[in-house]
Amino acid sequence: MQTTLPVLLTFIMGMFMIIMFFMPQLGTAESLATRWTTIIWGFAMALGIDSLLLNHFRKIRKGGTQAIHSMALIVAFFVTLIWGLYAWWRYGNPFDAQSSFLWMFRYVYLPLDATMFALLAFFIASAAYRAFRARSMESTLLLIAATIVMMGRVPLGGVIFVAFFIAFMLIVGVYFLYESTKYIGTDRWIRLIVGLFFLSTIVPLFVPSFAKAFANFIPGLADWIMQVPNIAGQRGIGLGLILGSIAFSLRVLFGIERGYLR
Amino acid sequence: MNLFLIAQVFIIPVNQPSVQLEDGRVIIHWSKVDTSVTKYEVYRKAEGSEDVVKIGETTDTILIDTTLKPGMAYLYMVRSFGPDDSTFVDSNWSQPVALKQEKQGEEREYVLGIIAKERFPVLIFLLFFGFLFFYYYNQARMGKEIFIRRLAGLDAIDEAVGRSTEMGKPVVFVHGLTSLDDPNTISAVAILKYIAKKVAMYEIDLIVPNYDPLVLLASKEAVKEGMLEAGRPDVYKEENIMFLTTQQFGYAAGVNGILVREKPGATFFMGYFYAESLVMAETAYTVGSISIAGTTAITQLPFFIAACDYTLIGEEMYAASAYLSRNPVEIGTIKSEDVAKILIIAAIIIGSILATLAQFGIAEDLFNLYKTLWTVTGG
Amino acid sequence: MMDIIGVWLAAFLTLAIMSFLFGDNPVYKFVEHIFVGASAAFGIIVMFNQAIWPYLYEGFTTTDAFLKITTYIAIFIGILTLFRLEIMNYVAPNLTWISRFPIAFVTGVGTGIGIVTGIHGFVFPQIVATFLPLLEKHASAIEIASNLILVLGVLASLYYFYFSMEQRGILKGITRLGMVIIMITFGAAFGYTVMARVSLLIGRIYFLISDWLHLVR
Amino acid sequence: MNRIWTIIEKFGSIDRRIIYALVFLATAIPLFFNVRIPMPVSPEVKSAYEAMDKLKPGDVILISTDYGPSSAPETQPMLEALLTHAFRKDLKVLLMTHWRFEGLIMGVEGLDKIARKFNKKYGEDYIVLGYRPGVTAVMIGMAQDFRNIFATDNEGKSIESYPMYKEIAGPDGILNYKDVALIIGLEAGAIGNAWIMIVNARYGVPIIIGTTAVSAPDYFPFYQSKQLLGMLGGLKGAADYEQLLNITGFASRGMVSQLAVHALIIILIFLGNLSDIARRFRS
Repeated sequence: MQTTLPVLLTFIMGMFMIIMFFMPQLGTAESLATRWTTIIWGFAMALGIDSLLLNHFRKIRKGGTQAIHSMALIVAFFVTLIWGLYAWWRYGNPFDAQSSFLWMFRYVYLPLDATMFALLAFFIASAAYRAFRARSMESTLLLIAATIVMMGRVPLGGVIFVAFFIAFMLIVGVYFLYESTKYIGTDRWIRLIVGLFFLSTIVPLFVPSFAKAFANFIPGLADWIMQVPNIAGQRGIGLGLILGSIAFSLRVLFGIERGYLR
Repeated sequence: MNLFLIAQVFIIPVNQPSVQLEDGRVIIHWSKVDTSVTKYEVYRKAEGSEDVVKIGETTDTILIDTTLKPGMAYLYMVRSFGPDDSTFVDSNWSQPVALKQEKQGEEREYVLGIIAKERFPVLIFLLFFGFLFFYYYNQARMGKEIFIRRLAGLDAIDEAVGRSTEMGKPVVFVHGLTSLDDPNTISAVAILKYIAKKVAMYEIDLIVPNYDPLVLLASKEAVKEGMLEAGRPDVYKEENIMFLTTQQFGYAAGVNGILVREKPGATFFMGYFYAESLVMAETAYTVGSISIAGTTAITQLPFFIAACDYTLIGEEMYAASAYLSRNPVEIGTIKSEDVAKILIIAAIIIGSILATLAQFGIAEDLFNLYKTLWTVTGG
Repeated sequence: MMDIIGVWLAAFLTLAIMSFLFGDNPVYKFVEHIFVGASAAFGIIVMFNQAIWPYLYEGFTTTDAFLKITTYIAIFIGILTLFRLEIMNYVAPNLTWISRFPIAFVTGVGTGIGIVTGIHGFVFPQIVATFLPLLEKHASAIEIASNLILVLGVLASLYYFYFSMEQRGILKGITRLGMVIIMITFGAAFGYTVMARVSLLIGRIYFLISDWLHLVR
Repeated sequence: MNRIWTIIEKFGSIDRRIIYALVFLATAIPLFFNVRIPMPVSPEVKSAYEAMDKLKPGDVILISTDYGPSSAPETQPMLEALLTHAFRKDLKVLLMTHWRFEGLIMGVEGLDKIARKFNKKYGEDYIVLGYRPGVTAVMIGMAQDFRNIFATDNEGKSIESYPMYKEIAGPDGILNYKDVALIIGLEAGAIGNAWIMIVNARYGVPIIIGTTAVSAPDYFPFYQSKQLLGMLGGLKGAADYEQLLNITGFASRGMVSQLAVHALIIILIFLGNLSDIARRFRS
């Protein structure tokens, strides 16, 4: 009973929403769903506060330096809550233009939120440095697509891209030529040819008009990647995951999948 | 005659008139805003056209238009005249009304009397998918084995929990930001239960910071039940399934704090993530944890792929709970997704071929017909 | 005056969060706890102010009977969540299972609506959008190639998720093509985001050197 | 030679803290200098500039700041550049928002800053109308009379009480869209659509949109169909506008930071791959 009844409720609600969707004359199913979930969410918030505060009261009781931090958390929670409620009562709306709650929003909440968000600029650099290594075909494609799009979006990006293209080909080419001196016979010839191939790719770039055309080509290429392969990939993944979500949702509605509940 | 010209504004114009369709007539109604008005004239135009027709004048604030053509949408406007007959001012155009419409003002047709016509293709698709679903469900129940290829990300879960045990470190499970009404989160809770079972066997801590109170509720239930099923209800610690905050970056800050202080051996990111994904995944990397991510958020997948050891991409996330359960009946239903995929592929190939032929003037009608079959309208 | 205090406070908080980059430290830990506490309360205020209270108010005052009834149903289901409060573990431990009803309710509503809106809003429009001509009379070579790559890319990346078959031979080739398209997608999405993230950092640093230190104006 | 390769191999394991420091410096240093990368101005920004430039002193522009702090790094420079242009030309500015409190904070901040620079006075050269709920209802209500919606300004005073009101309201004493020469919508979301589809389509007021790089593609079709006189997209759009005004503002310097960080990331990727190659060849 402790499982069957909830599963039955899931089934009934799911079917109700599906029927409502096909009979829009009854009302908008989506807005009803949002309304319901939001109100229930409001009550469930009591559990959230319960969990957060009790956890930190426990930590305060344990003592140590953690107690200070937990105390700060609880004080911050109540100061914000009471301030917000007071402003709501005093100005009719906590976010009224005159409301003092905006001070707290502007000078406490906003810098914290924005700085946490801004940390992404650092992490994106370190993640790119670590992950974009040409170790397999997959990671090479990831690397190439990312660098082209990245450089296609800033002024002079194409020029920088060309500069690094030349530097990379030069280093690899010279390395092969150097290696070839250590070998004899076919091994030497292979390395010599490979080295010369890499070097030859940069020769046309010494013609200024060609180098310029190549640099100007990068932003267009970046746009093309965003509009063609990127859209194709997103659409393919998207279609697959909707099908997956339908099958998963049917498993949930018919009680075949109960892992989330029991 | 330019209707938008206002000679002298001594009168306050009528607001937008309200229009109502009743028995094939339109009732145009407006409220009196200026007492100095001597008469009103009502004008009409068809939607998308600029031909304005005067349909009558009155001193009242209501007028009935009986000269409508079905299938056309009309807009109405009221011109108020001042005392000297040459001073007038126009209202805004009304909402469009069309003869076929119902009272609510939306055009609607029905199939079988009750099902909205524009949504009927969705019903066909759903019934078809439902048929496939139950067909393979029954096949699996009757003992037909259905093959599922290996999913590296899911096999790695056991490995990650195992490694965490060897190192004597806790396991952290991070939820995404959507609530329990998102199938992605429901799937994540099912995965959480599987992890709870594994963790209970090895007696290490499982820490679950939460963003959404409803997910908190489900997580408590799932972890408790998982540990009960593993025969170790004593391992369950209520305080480890904790709530943090409902704000995106506050949550990320809290999770980062947990990651750097608990130094988990394995971290799982499961659910629907937004920009905070990389903040947390990079932190997990820096503390030396194995991290496994799973999300259907296409925009965040690149960051998980860059920062995590294993990533469940899109649909794999939904197959996860069936795959992990090793229950042949659940696995069987995955086959229905695959068959639907083949059908969509076929539909796109046919569509493209028809589109190509239509370019060269061959069977254009067929292409248009085929296209309408797949078009659902009405938001 | 309040603004000057505010700017200094904001600068302190900004630097405290940034200090996390160089490892955990007591200042970050302290600010992180404040952030979690304050944002939890902030979230409650925002959510109640902008969504829950308007919904409840509308539900109580409306003359629409259906809306009224559904509001009361939601409130009733909402109250059931309270059976999972920690105090219930002591008061009524064998009733905590009642809190499964709200879980079941929300899951049912969410999956039900998700199934139909997914088909309606994504599957059909995206399929129609892929009906592209593979050859055109007056198109350039690039346009034709783009259409071909788009159609094949969608098919291959969808096929990549075909689970119930071992991929061999030509099928393995298609899966491989799917992987190529997916990787380009991810690479492009990564590269595309860098600029927006750097903009955010510029915003923060500009706050520090301009609003706070007045080094630049 | 071997020693060189050993050094190159080390490029593959640069400590993340060094990377963080480099990112910080690459972002911060350009902000201190008045440098600008000359770049071709996008045509849509140029037409926005020309639309503003055509206005005569005393003409009224209505700016709607419909964005919050999270998109401010991109949209705030647009606001500042457009206001600079407006005050240079002695236009009268009305500011409003559809975004509750965030939009107001950002709008007032930008307006105060630029007005101070040009010595403009509140009530004489600009008025902050503030926020009212109900996006389309507000827009439609304003068509008749701004006082229907904004009877009082952001500070709670009647808008008629300001000397600027009489100047801009014209002989009929009613302020509505007919008195507005140009609307500028700075948008982080979809409210710009309502400005275009309601106010431009119904009342014929010309519109310029400034938006984040992410939303720019959504508005571009309106520019192509001439429903927008011009548009500014992302930091690049703001930098273009600054270039046309010949000032080196936040956006221009920001573009240098962008370039520096992008270049840094590509250098890092380059070094990482170089070290990988070195390792593979040696083993």
